[in-house]
Amino acid sequence: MEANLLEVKHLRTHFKTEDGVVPSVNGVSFSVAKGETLAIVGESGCGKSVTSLSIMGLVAPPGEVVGGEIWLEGQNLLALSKKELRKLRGNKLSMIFQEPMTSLNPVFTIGNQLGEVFRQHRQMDKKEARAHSIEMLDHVGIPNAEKIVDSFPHQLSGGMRQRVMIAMALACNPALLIADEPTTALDVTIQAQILELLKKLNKEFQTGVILITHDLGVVAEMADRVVVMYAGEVVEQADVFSLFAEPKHPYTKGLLGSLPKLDENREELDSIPGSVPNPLDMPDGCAFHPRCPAATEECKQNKPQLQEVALNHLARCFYA
Amino acid sequence: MRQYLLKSILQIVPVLFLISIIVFVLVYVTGDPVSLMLSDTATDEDREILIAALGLDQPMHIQYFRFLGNMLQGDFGTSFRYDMPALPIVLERLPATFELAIAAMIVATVISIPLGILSATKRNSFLDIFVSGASVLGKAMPHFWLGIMLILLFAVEWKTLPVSGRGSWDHLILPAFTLGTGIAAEMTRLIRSSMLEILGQDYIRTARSKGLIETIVVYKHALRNSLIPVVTIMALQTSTLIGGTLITETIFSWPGMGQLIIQAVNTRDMAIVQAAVFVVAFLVIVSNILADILYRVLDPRIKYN
Amino acid sequence: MDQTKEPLLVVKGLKKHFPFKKGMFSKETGYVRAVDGVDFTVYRGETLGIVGESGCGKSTTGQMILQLLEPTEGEIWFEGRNLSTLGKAEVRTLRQHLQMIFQDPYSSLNPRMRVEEIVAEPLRVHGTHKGSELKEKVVELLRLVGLDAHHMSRHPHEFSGGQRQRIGIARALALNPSLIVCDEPVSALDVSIQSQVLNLLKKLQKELKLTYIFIAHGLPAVKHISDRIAVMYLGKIVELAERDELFANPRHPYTEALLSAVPIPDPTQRKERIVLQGDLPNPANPPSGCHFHTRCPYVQDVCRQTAPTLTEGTAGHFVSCHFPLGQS
Amino acid sequence: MSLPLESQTAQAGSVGQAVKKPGQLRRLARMLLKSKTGTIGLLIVIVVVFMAVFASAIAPHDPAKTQAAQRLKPPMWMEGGSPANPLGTDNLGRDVLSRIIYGSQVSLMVGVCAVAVAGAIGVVLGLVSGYFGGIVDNLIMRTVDSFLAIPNILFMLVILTVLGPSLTTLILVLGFTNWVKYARIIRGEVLSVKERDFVRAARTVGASDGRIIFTHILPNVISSFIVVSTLSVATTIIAEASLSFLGLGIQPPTVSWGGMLSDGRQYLATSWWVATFPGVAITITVLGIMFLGDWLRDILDPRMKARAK
Amino acid sequence: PAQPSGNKETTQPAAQNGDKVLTIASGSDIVTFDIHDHNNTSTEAVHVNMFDYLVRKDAQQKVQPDLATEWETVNDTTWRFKLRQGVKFHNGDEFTAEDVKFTLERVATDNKLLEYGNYKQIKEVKVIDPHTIEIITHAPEPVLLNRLSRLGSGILPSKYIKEKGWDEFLKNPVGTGPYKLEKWVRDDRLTLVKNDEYFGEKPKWDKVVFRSIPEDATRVAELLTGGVDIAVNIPPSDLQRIKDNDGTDTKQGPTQRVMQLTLRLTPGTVTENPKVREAIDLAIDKQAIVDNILAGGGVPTRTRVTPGNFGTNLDLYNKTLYDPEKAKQLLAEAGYPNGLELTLNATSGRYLKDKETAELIQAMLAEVGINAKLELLEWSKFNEKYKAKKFDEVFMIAYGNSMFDASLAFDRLTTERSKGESDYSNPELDKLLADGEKNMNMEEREKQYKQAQEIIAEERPHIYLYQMNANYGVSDRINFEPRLDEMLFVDEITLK
Ligand SMILES: Nc1ncnc2c1ncn2[C@@H]1O[C@H](COP(=O)(O)OP(=O)(O)OP(=O)(O)O)[C@@H](O)[C@H]1O
Ligand SMILES: Nc1ncnc2c1ncn2[C@@H]1O[C@H](COP(=O)(O)OP(=O)(O)OP(=O)(O)O)[C@@H](O)[C@H]1O
Ligand SMILES: [Mg+2]
Ligand SMILES: [Mg+2]
Repeated sequence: MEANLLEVKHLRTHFKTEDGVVPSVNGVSFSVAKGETLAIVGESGCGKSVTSLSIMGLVAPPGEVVGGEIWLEGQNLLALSKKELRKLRGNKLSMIFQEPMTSLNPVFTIGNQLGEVFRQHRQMDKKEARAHSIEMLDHVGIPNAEKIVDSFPHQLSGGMRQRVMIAMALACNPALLIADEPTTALDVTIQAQILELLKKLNKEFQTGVILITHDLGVVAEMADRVVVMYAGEVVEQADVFSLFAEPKHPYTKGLLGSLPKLDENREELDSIPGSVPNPLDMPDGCAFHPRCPAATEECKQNKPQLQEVALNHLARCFYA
Repeated sequence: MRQYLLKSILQIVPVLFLISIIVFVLVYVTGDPVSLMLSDTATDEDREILIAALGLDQPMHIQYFRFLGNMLQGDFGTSFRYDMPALPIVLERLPATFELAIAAMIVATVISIPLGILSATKRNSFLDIFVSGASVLGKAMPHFWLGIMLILLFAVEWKTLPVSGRGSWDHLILPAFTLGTGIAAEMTRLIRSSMLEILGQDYIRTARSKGLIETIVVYKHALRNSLIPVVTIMALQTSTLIGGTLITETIFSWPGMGQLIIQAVNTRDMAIVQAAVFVVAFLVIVSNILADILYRVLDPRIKYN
Repeated sequence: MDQTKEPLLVVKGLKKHFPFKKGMFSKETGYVRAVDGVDFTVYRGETLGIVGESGCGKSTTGQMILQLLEPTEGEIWFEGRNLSTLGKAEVRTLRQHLQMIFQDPYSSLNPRMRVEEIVAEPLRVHGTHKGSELKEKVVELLRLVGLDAHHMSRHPHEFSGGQRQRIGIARALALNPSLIVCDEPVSALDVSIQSQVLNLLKKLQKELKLTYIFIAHGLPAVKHISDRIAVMYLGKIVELAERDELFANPRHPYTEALLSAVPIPDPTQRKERIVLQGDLPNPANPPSGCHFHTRCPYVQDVCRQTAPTLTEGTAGHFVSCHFPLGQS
Repeated sequence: MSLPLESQTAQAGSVGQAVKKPGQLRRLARMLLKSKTGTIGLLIVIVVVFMAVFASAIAPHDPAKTQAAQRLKPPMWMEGGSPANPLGTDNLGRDVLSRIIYGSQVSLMVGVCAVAVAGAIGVVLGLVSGYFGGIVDNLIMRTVDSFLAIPNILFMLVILTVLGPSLTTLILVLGFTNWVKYARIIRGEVLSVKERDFVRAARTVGASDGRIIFTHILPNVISSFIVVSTLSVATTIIAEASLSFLGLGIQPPTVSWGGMLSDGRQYLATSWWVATFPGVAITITVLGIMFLGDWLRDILDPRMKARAK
Repeated sequence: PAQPSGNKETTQPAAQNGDKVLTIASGSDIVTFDIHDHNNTSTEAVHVNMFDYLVRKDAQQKVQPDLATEWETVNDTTWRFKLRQGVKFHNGDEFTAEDVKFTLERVATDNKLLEYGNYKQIKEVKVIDPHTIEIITHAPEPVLLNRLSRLGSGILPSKYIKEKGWDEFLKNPVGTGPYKLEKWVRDDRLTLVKNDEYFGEKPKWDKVVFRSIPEDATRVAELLTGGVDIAVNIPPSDLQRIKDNDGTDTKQGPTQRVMQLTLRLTPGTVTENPKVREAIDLAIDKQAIVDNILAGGGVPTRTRVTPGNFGTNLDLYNKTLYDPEKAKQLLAEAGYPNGLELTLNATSGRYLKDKETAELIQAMLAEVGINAKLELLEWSKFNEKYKAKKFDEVFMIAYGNSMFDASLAFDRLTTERSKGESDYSNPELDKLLADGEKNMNMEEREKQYKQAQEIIAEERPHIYLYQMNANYGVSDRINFEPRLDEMLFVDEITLK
């Protein structure tokens, strides 16, 4: 296990809302090795972001991590004090967010926001921080970094901002980078740029990456291994090739089938009927059974466990 | 920026024009000042002569254009109470009112920023509830009542501050508090809600994900952003603030415009009322422009749009 | 689409320039050239897909067709009549046959109205149905899009995104339109829901002989539903062709890059992409000559100076490029 | 057709928060009880309204009945007080409690009616201004700017001095000076609602401007109006007090809290109860209305609703 | 009391660097330095320290020489005055007969001046020599000396005004009085310094500050904290508090002001009926008003000519009628057994406790079945209606009498003047007043006025309520006695 950079065990994060407790992340386990890219896919609201925020220690009230362990290089993050955790953030552990448009503070310059990281974690003075910021911007392929460093976020395009976010996340050479839908808000051609960049940096720095997305195309392109989530749980986990070649869980199968593909013409797409269950009102048994074409009585009554169905291929289904 | 300034100055013109109409109508409907200007024993003939002399026998629109024309030359008529041109009398009072209004604004700011931040960051804590309650209280107390209470407590009971009048800085404290409390209450609420909204923004999460200490997150990243809307909304309070001086100045016998206005209205000294309303409106507009400029300084996004 | 091709909508030289003032005193005003001279024809019964990156003018085009925006220039001919020359009343009747499905299923339904009222509104406005007839028609429409009569009394917030989109479709169908403009109808939906809506749209087209203009930036979806596809870049159509033709032989460098940039959901097909450098230029200040020259990997001098025009190369395949690909 | 539509529709109930009609009320009540301040606010408002409506039944004395011999009696718990006048008497020997009870009528009446007048003007102009834009908008907004530049109290001072104070003029003047606030807010909301797709959708189906304004825009902007107007009722009550100070408030024998507070200020140092109790009544009422307003803002704010989902 | 730690210069009245400073707070600022264009007692109360009259009244209201040293009547319409020599204005100009001529003829001829009505009786001022003048009146003027010792008679510097202009005078007024203007900050304070050149006794104070503090509570607070030495117009309810306070006391004194109701006798009004008027009078318990609202600060009266005035009818002073039962009976006799309705107009905030008084009167009237609709108006509105004579049945107002003569008390009751206001007309009264006005036989004149007062008390076009007291709060460090005319001659005020 020492090879594993990050080990998440039975993570449970709940939101106590007015209408009841939302178990957004409900016993999720996975691991990321050094230099590995792990993709987490799943539909909106299945708990991807909450999982990543839990790792970062940034779950805001009314949310709360209520169980599990998160081990990063031998340290249980959940056992750390706030201060210790803060020192890890932006340093060993960093994150980029979905919305490059809103993730940068509009009233400070790029250099200011980027330099902050160096000043906080590397105790640099303003000048050094600036120099390093320019270097970092260069690194993520921002042309004219000397000038950009003094501009404000709104003067940059979405793609540029996402690069700034990446520069910021990689500033302290983190061991683990969490990218929460880093390209969803971007256009296709810009998305391609960013994905290429991430690939390159991943190779260069040997950073462990958790890539969160709902785009299976991006997963196929980028990931080494894949975790599929549904309603706060992991339903399938495998290396990227076996997952696409032989999906075991009906949800994964459904997802793959419902995608229109560029290289084939079908009159009609497969589709998963219904929609994601209300987290406050989870069905008994297998959470997917109301939408599952192959559901049986057993699925309605008992909850399947995540089990190894093939070598290094886990699935949460009685019939996988 | 220069262009912006020119633009805003040009925008004032129609507003001032509309204000001139409002002021004129206000004064016009006030009826004739003649009877107040005449002595008890004046005859009807005296009356007619005076009316003609004042041009009050002409149709309304003629009167308005004459009023407008005079006004453009800075002539708001002659105060019959002081028997002097109205505008200088009003302007003479401006510094006192200015001093009071600025002091009140400082009081409001000094109170509201820390309280607003505290209650937003410690949302739903005891402190938050206390601050909310206090700010409602602050708004619910009419100026005259608060002013008298402050005098009774600080001046009469504890003898720590002077009662009234304008003089050194300590004369300013009680009236500034009286005037500033309501604004402070309003601002506290605003800062709190603005702060709450900002604290939920993505870039705050980004700041935290960089491992910044909470102080920097709150005071650097959140505060500046949350002040942006506050500035504009506060500028709208200028008119409330100046309105508040009417009563505050009367209570503290502060020789400013507020007292002047009240007395002018009471004596139907309409030239003064006209000039004062105009000066006040002008001040409010200017302060709104200043707020806009500040807004631009605080928020770099605006400059380029 | 063979010989029976009958043009339903013809767009000629359509332009929309949004003015903005550069300064109070400089007389000079700038324009966002949101749509900058677009021509195309939509034939009865087909689906024309429009793809392009954010801000390239897709929605603006759609809104002009629906008369929600007034074109700065150009003509829109619908069912053989020039919409801009018609009187108000005529436009009103003609418009019944033009409908729209919106991108955001959350903002396109009035949160204060019941489903019944929403779907009935077009019927009410045009006074086509009354009383119990109206109700029956609403039920029928809801059935058509896969909803149930008992949903009628609910408010939009009680539905999921996919269901809301169905309500929007029902509303669009109420007046028996011949043309429906779908402005990114699935991009706000979850992956597993997208296919439901796409399937529904296809089914309805078949049953009701509808014509669609399908706007999207997700290429796979556009490909799935369209017969022909127009690719827009910065307010202009750069390429327009039959679907399969376009995907097999993209002739504009932008189309080529776009196709290459789309990630394929198959890890075995990872490929070298053509990654375009730089960002989409600002439509308020578009590059001279060919708008694409700043990012084009094959750029030549002439591209910087003269703008190419949309010309038909092979039959039905239009491209706007000085050096179309595959010509050698 | 592989879509099992039926199973899907069956799901709808559990997916969307299936709330049926009576449930909505219950939900509101539950949300109310969850908010402590909201509940307190509502209770206070209910008590005040009750007081106003049943004043003649619950007030122990005639509020205008003077008893020279009983002047300035302290509240009953103080030395010299008597249970006959639980909150003491004023300078003319009138019962403070009864006057406060009757005063609630005027304070509420002024508050509610003035807001109604202001709201009616403001909403109409705001709708017109926001929806039609252009010159009309410009004209209305410049008028709004002009009104905003003149402090309300100044306006009221001049107009009331001229017309002479009466309940009707007071209400009209308060309404006439406050409409701008609504016009601004409603216009802003209209501008944003106007751009929402459902308005576009209404236009594509051929709905007229009138229909769009009244069935699509108005219902969606009315909630901000409700919130702002609630808070305005509170500020109006205070404004009436300030006007009383200037001698322009409600005239006797009608009792108003503002009038009591203003008259009683001369006795603050000697007979504190005369001014303090009406002050407390104003404060509590304002507090209640504001709490209620804040709560309304929370539940009526669509963003809040979205978050609650 | 302890001094507030405030700014020494502005609040502390006590001696600093040995200067003797007196600070007086009143409710309003002076109106103007145009002594002819105001009719404001509290303004005159300040002016008397800067300007001198030809003759002045002492604390006992006896006429004493001032700028005139002697005087005599030449005939019924001519008075001769000998002027004091060697008197200098504050700017150094010498005081001469020209100044008197300029001053008195200005107010006697310019009908735009507010005091014109009180001086138009003067036809001409004749300069006999630089220190002798003759005042010639249109008709016999029995009260000329009273006229000349009151508001509007302060002598102005004619040379200064002619040279520098009236505007300059208004900015830098100059008189002959014991104090000269140092600074006037409007609505804040007016500072006088002593005039070392004063012809009379040396001024007693180095500096006198008149502060204007409109809010009663603030004025009282200033007194209690030692911010001022004298506070004018103390609300009755604060009197006890000031007495109880260490270092302050109160002084009360009668004034020339009488609160009254003016009733309409216009045909068609309910008050046309004398029984109704009498009922109103009998329904009001004036003593109760004085005791309860004014804390005893007043004297019920049935005449406006109170002691200290020429022509007082003491039978009517300090007398009051109160009999609600009889009032009811009178109403019944008048044909209103079930009561009647009328409108009572009154000021709000103009006179001491006017609002409360009106409210109490309303309550008292209600007791006998008169349902009075109370219309309280703020002064400017009241004044507007008053001048337009637009009141309904009854209005409440207080009049002063700066002339100290009965004639002024009747000025609104002649058939001519009461037209539109009370519409009272009594030829007998008209004649009495016309005779009295120019009767130089003082004894006879007094009789005429006494009779007139009885007629009014009987017919009640006016119902007099009470003579008002003036309430002052005074610091214990000084001696102060209120004057009947409410003037504040600061040299009558001394340090203890
Ligand atoms: N602040 C919150 N309060 C209540 N519930 C929340 C909150 N934040 C998240 N949740 C709930 O947690 C669940 C998981 O949310 P999460 O953001 O992780 O989804 P996601 O998989 O990232 O979706 P998306 O693809 O839309 O980003 C959702 O059901 C959501 O309702
Ligand atoms: N009302 C408007 N005023 C000014 N500019 C506008 C307006 N509407 C759109 N634009 C501009 O016109 C251009 C085209 O906008 P449009 O909405 O048509 O793009 P789109 O292709 O639909 O993009 P997206 O994929 O983001 O929906 C953009 O640059 C946009 O900023
Ligand atoms: Mg997410
Ligand atoms: Mg669009």
